[in-house]
Amino acid sequence: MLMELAKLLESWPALRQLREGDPLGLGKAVQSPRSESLVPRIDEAEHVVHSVCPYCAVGCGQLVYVSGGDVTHIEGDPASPISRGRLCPKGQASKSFVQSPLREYKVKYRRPYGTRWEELSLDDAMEMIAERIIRTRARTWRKRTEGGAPANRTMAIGNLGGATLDNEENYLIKKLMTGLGIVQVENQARI
Amino acid sequence: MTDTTFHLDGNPSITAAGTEMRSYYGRPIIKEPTWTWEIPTYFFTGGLAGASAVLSSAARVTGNRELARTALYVGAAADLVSPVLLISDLGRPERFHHMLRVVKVTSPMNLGSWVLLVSGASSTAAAALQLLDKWKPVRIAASIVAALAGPPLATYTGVLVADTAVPVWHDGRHELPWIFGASAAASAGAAASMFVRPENAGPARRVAVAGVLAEGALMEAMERRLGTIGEVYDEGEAGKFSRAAKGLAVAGTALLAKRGRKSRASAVVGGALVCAGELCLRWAVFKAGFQSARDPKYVVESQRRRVERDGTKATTKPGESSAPPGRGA
Amino acid sequence: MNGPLGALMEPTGVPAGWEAYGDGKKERVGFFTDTSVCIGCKACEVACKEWNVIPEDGRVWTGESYDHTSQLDANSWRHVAFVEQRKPLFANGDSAELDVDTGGDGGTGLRWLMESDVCKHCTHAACLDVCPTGSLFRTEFGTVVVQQDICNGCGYCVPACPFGVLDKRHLAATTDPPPAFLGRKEDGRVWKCTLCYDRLKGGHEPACAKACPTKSIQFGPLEELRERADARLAKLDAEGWNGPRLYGRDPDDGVGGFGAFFLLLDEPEVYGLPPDPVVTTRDLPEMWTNMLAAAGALLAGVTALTLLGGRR
Amino acid sequence: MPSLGTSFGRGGATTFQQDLQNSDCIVIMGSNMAENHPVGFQWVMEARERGAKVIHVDPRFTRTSAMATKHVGIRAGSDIAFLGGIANYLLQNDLYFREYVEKYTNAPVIIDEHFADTEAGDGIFSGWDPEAGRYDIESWRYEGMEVHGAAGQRGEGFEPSGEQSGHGAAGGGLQHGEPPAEDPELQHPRCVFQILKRHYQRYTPEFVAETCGCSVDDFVEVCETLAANSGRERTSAFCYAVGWTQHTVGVQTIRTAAIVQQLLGNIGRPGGGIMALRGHASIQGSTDIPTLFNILPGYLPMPHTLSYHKLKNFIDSNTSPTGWWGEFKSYWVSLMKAYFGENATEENDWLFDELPRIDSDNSAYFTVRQMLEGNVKGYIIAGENPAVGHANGKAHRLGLAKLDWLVVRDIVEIESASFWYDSPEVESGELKPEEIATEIFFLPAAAHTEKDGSFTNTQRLLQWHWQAVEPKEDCRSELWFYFHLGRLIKQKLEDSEEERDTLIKALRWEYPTHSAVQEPDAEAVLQEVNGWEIESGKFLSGYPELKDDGSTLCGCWIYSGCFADGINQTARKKPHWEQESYVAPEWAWAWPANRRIIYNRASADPDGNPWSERKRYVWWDGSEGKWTGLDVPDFKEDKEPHYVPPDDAKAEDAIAGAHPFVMQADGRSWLYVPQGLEDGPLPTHYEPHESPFDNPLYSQRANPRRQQNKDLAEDPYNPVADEPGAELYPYVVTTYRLTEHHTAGGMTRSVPYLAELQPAMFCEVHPDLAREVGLEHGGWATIYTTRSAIEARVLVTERVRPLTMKDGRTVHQIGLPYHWGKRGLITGDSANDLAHMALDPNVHIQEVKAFTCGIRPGRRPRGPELPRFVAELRDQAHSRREQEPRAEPEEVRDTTP
Repeated sequence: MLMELAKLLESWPALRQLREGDPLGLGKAVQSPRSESLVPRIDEAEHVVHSVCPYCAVGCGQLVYVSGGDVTHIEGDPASPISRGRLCPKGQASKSFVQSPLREYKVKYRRPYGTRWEELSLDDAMEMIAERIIRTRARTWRKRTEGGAPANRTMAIGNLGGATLDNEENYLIKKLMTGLGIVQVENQARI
Repeated sequence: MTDTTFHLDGNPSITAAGTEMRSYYGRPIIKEPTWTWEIPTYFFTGGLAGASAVLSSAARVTGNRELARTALYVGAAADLVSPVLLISDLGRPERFHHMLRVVKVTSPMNLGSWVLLVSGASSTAAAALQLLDKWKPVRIAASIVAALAGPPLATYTGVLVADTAVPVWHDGRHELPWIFGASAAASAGAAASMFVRPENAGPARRVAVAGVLAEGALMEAMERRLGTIGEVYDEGEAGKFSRAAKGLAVAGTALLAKRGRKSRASAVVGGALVCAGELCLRWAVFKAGFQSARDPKYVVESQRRRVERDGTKATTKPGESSAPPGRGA
Repeated sequence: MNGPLGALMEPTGVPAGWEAYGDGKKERVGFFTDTSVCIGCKACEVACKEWNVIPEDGRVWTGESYDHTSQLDANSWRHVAFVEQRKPLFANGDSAELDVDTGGDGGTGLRWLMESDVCKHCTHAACLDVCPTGSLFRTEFGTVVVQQDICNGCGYCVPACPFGVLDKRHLAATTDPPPAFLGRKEDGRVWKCTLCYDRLKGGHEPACAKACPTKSIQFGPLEELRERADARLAKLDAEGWNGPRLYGRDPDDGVGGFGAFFLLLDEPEVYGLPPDPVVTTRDLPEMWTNMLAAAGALLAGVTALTLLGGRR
Repeated sequence: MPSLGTSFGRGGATTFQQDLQNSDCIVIMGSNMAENHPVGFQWVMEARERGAKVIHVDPRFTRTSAMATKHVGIRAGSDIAFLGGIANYLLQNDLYFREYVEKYTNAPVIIDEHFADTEAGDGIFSGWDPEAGRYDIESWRYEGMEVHGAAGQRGEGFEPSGEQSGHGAAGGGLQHGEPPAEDPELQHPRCVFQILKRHYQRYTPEFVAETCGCSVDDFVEVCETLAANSGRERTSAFCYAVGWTQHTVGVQTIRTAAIVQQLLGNIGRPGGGIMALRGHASIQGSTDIPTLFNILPGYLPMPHTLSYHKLKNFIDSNTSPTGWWGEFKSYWVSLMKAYFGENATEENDWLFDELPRIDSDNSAYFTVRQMLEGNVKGYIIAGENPAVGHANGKAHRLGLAKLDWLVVRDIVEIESASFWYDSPEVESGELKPEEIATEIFFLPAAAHTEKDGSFTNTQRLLQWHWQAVEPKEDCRSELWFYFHLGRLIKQKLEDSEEERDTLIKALRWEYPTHSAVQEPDAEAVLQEVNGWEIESGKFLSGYPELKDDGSTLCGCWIYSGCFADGINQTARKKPHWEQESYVAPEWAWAWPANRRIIYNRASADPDGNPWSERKRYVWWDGSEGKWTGLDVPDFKEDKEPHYVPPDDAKAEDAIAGAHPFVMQADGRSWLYVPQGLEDGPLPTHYEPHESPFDNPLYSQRANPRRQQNKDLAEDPYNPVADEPGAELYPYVVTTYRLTEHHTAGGMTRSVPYLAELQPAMFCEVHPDLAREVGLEHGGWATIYTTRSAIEARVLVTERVRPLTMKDGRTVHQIGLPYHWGKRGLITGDSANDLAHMALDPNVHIQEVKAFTCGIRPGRRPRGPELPRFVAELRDQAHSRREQEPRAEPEEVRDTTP
């Protein structure tokens, strides 16, 4: 009891001011135990992943810090010869982007003439989309053009997007669409 | 939300405005204090407590027990209210005791907290013992401590506001402790006058009248010395409080001086008017600080004048020598 | 009062409280913000917010050029100022002069000043001096930090700062909320740049300096930064830039030199900075003396008025 | 871009960002680099600190201008006049790099006698067919040569499309390695050099000043600065972005810069080059491995409905006898093996007959027209927001409302998913949710931190990003979506006997998956992209190893080598400080063959020595008998500088040792482009589709070949120039991005820290204009075109200046950022709603950098008042125009030789 009191007294900054050579109480004497033992959260991350900024095409390197299955911080990767660890406001906001308050986590479905979004399971959505593609494609398939030239396509389906996607994703898109005879494949590269 | 869009003030474009700019889009350079109504009220109660303790002890010496007791109670009451006000103003009231983590001579608020602790503890102890009529030696010792702590309590608040970057406060640093001391005296005297029978209230009335006169003269002197910096005392809310303070104090003083000796009612009304006036004075000083902080011209103009007079080391232009690196780094 | 205490409080150019760290003392570090290379991208603002998990600061379109953050406050610890001017970037009108001459009319040069403002981490910091709780303290790196576990929101540092840096957070608390019995949701504490104290402890540079794409914000040992800044000023002068100057580099200024200082291209007030900031506690010994005199006068006056003269 | 592709051989930036630090002068034009590529801009600042001149030519004074040593304000859409003026200045004053021009460009080549320049055709080149609205390019050819890929197939109606020779490489195949007719002295009146000189002779400094609105002095200063900083000892670079591309003359604008850089000898050299600054993380990648209608991976052309009906024709027509395009068949067959595996055989022509065919334009804007006409039933949008990001947003939203079904995949619910209940058209009553039949699936996407994969950045660098965390709930990568979609479809069609299902059934579609959600292995896909030897399974180390017999498989030939030695080369993260030079070749992997500056053979003189010590980069090491230097030589390693190809040489072997542009059939860069472009072999100044001015050079006002939607009600145009009604839309408007936001805003309006930095839509106007129409700073303005009207806060600034043009006429320009829409933490009107859908003919890009508008103070009308307001003005303008209709030369003039 007495010991504890003594300890408490010992940790009293007003006394530490005198004992620790900080008579004005501006520095070390008033430092709290929490301040003394601060550790930056990037040093506590479970793992760090090398990544690349998802915004413009400069291609800045990013380090993604992860703890407990969540991204805890994203900052520039100093090793990158392009960006040398630097990031612009967008790149720097990447964590806030991937954790945006507006981010959607669930499939939303709007039926024809519907006036509101409905819930739908991802599996059902995939089934339905596959069905829609097959059906539309079957109905609108053109073996030949009106002029009789080979066509092997449907002009009733389009796919838009790619400039923000990975090369591997784009590869599968073009490959699948070509296989399906869907030729209206476009992305922001033109826009 | 109010319209926060910058208007061009007669300039044709934001570019022209930027070219002419003498402060950043007219935005304040320093921040207004975050303090709310509790703080000027505390300035008043703290002053009241401090000066009352002195009045009480002095009265005790002269054997004026009624005045001594009343001033003791008034002071103790004010001492009890003061920390409540201060704690209530804190952003984190539950951490009020952090004020006593340190003893910082560089922090008027810290030292003030210690003074308030001493003053409050001694005056309330004295008052309690008085009520209970016990432990006389202890009571006397407590009264003496309270009387010694009282004047610093009443005046440190002047340093508290003066030790900020607010031009009207900092530049008023010579007068503010004096003004607050005088105001404290006036309020202590006036409060005592209200509760003490006229026949025993002579010293209280004298203190009140003298306090008001001294404070009036000091305010005048300060405003005159401050020049343009001091013009906030004539403007806006500070101006209103300033005028109210003068009017109330003068009216109350006149009443106290002329009729306080005879009429209890006049003493009560006069005392109340003076107290109200002193409260307004604290509000005037308080609000003047906000106004002075809000308009960047006060910061810029006062500093520019200083720069023109003394030069500045804040900026180093090409070719100008500045101290070589090596110090403080 | 001007005696030992006054000496204790005398501005020395060396941060008070810092020496006490003894062996734990680190090289004093700071920022040199060079506005001549600032592209106004605001990465520093965002980097700071991301690292320090600072709340949003309001979505207000101000009309003040491209600046919608407006000022340093509890929720913006870096602030990029934007000032458009009809002034050429280069003063001597040589071929390097920037002008947007439209018809051979001699042209009015335009320039667009951008400056990332931040806490100055003063050598003699008023906020630190006046803080009654010791929440504000001088770290082992010579920087000035608010300890959020200590701050009780007294707000004294807010008007004490000659730069208007410190500010109380009136938004709901995101960490260490106030106890329920108080019925307050507001954070109520004061916040400002910590120069990424936790990152420094881990050996990392502050988030804003790390992000800065053009190294307008440079982090490093203060002494080294001052040397770099001197060289930079000389270079810009030689290149004929219009109005370059260092701000806060000199340890003899009113706050003993900034720990975070600047290269500006116009007067400080144009950027919203005070032209000649001083640490007001510089006058404190004098103020204490003055106050003691006033207190003495109060004691004497009240006593005298009570003793001399009748009861009535 | 076909501009770079046709000029140099590959459609990528010729250099890399870090190399900008070596420049002695950097011209940033058509780009606001400091704002939109801030981190890349550090290299410009490095150069500035080393004493380089930084010149910014732009209609607005931006954050880039603020950092430049010189800013020149020009009228939006007058870039070719400015750049052509530079070319003329260099030519007239002998300031070009003579030896480089003579040896490395096609300046000496003599052009067919039937070629007629715009100077002869009043703004139209020879070969114009007003009926078809396009050029027959036969007369543009080199003398005595057949233009490859055009002649012969014309009977089948083939259109020589710039797109197909496209971003990556001009197929360009001329018939021989060396042009048959050339004049090394550059004196022949029909040699490219003389044609070029004549073409630009009227682009005098005075003409430039009157057309662009800058001063003569400023213009001359730019020319002189460029000339002084180019040559053997010094190099200058150009940086551009969509400020050049988003015009009806976008490709030709870049082409003009390519001409200037060739004249100055700045291509393939350190500190030189043309830096194309792309705007999206993998926009280069999405053309290299395209999600575009007209090309397959590696810029291989999609088969066309009107040509090459048989594989042999197709291969022959696309194989260049010389240069690397000589191996076309290897690339093609390897791709087909990657797509169809053992189902593609020599016997079945690698399934060529089953492949889908395209028409000349199946681009996004074409698709929108088809939607509006009810021909498109289903649409999948992945990571794009046409409702805000595409020109004429209203047409897009109306189009989406006509679909049967729509799939939108994004991180947040973007306007393209929500148009049916919160678009401006719902507000105005033009759309009613209960009347829209579209079935909509919104699928949440995974972010970059939630998946493995590679982005190809603006300098052709493939950089791998590793997955950090698992995507939550229904969030999935596109890899997952398309893989499982394909798997499901294939499953359902497994037993189909339909002929149409042959190809999808033949598709190789097996990728290993991992994790609970069965995410496909992205590295497995990258391995397929890289390719391997089918027999041994050995990964290829580069495209030279590809075979045309079906023994190799490769998903994208130009990316071959990215998984060399079975190692993911794109994932290399060796810190730059551990690498020997600033080139840092061990960081990630660049196509082609990990080269960072392409055509770097040109950094040495014809003899193989560096042009100067200061500009050493790649040179011939005679003692070792090979090319060496800081980078991977863009040349056959052991081909000596004086190599002369034998007559029977083919493909790469047919390129001479002194010819650095190895993708071009003649090994030279092209000042003059005989084929590959839709709208002319030389860039010519045309006015934007919508402009307040006539063309000061020709009665042909705008690009005759631009794509228009003349009959589309949803895409009306403002009257222009001196047409009656044009006075209702008298101002030039230009749209752009801000640092704080990204494109259509889906990735930034949803981020609190970014939303607060630029919280509202605004317009930038000059005080003179503000006074003229009564706009108040901080107040509101309504900006309108014949398409729509939007409102914006007013920022009155002198950074957007009125320009004085010919005859002292003043033109006001209005700046509009385009990031806002109906959704997000911050909302606002979309600038793109104002824009039209007239396009560049080569790449089908919209012209949002220069069109016309009107502006008035106050907020826009609400509800049904809005379309009424727009329509009233439009009807007024159009009826005025009707009274004095003008016939455009492009509609009547026939210049076929």
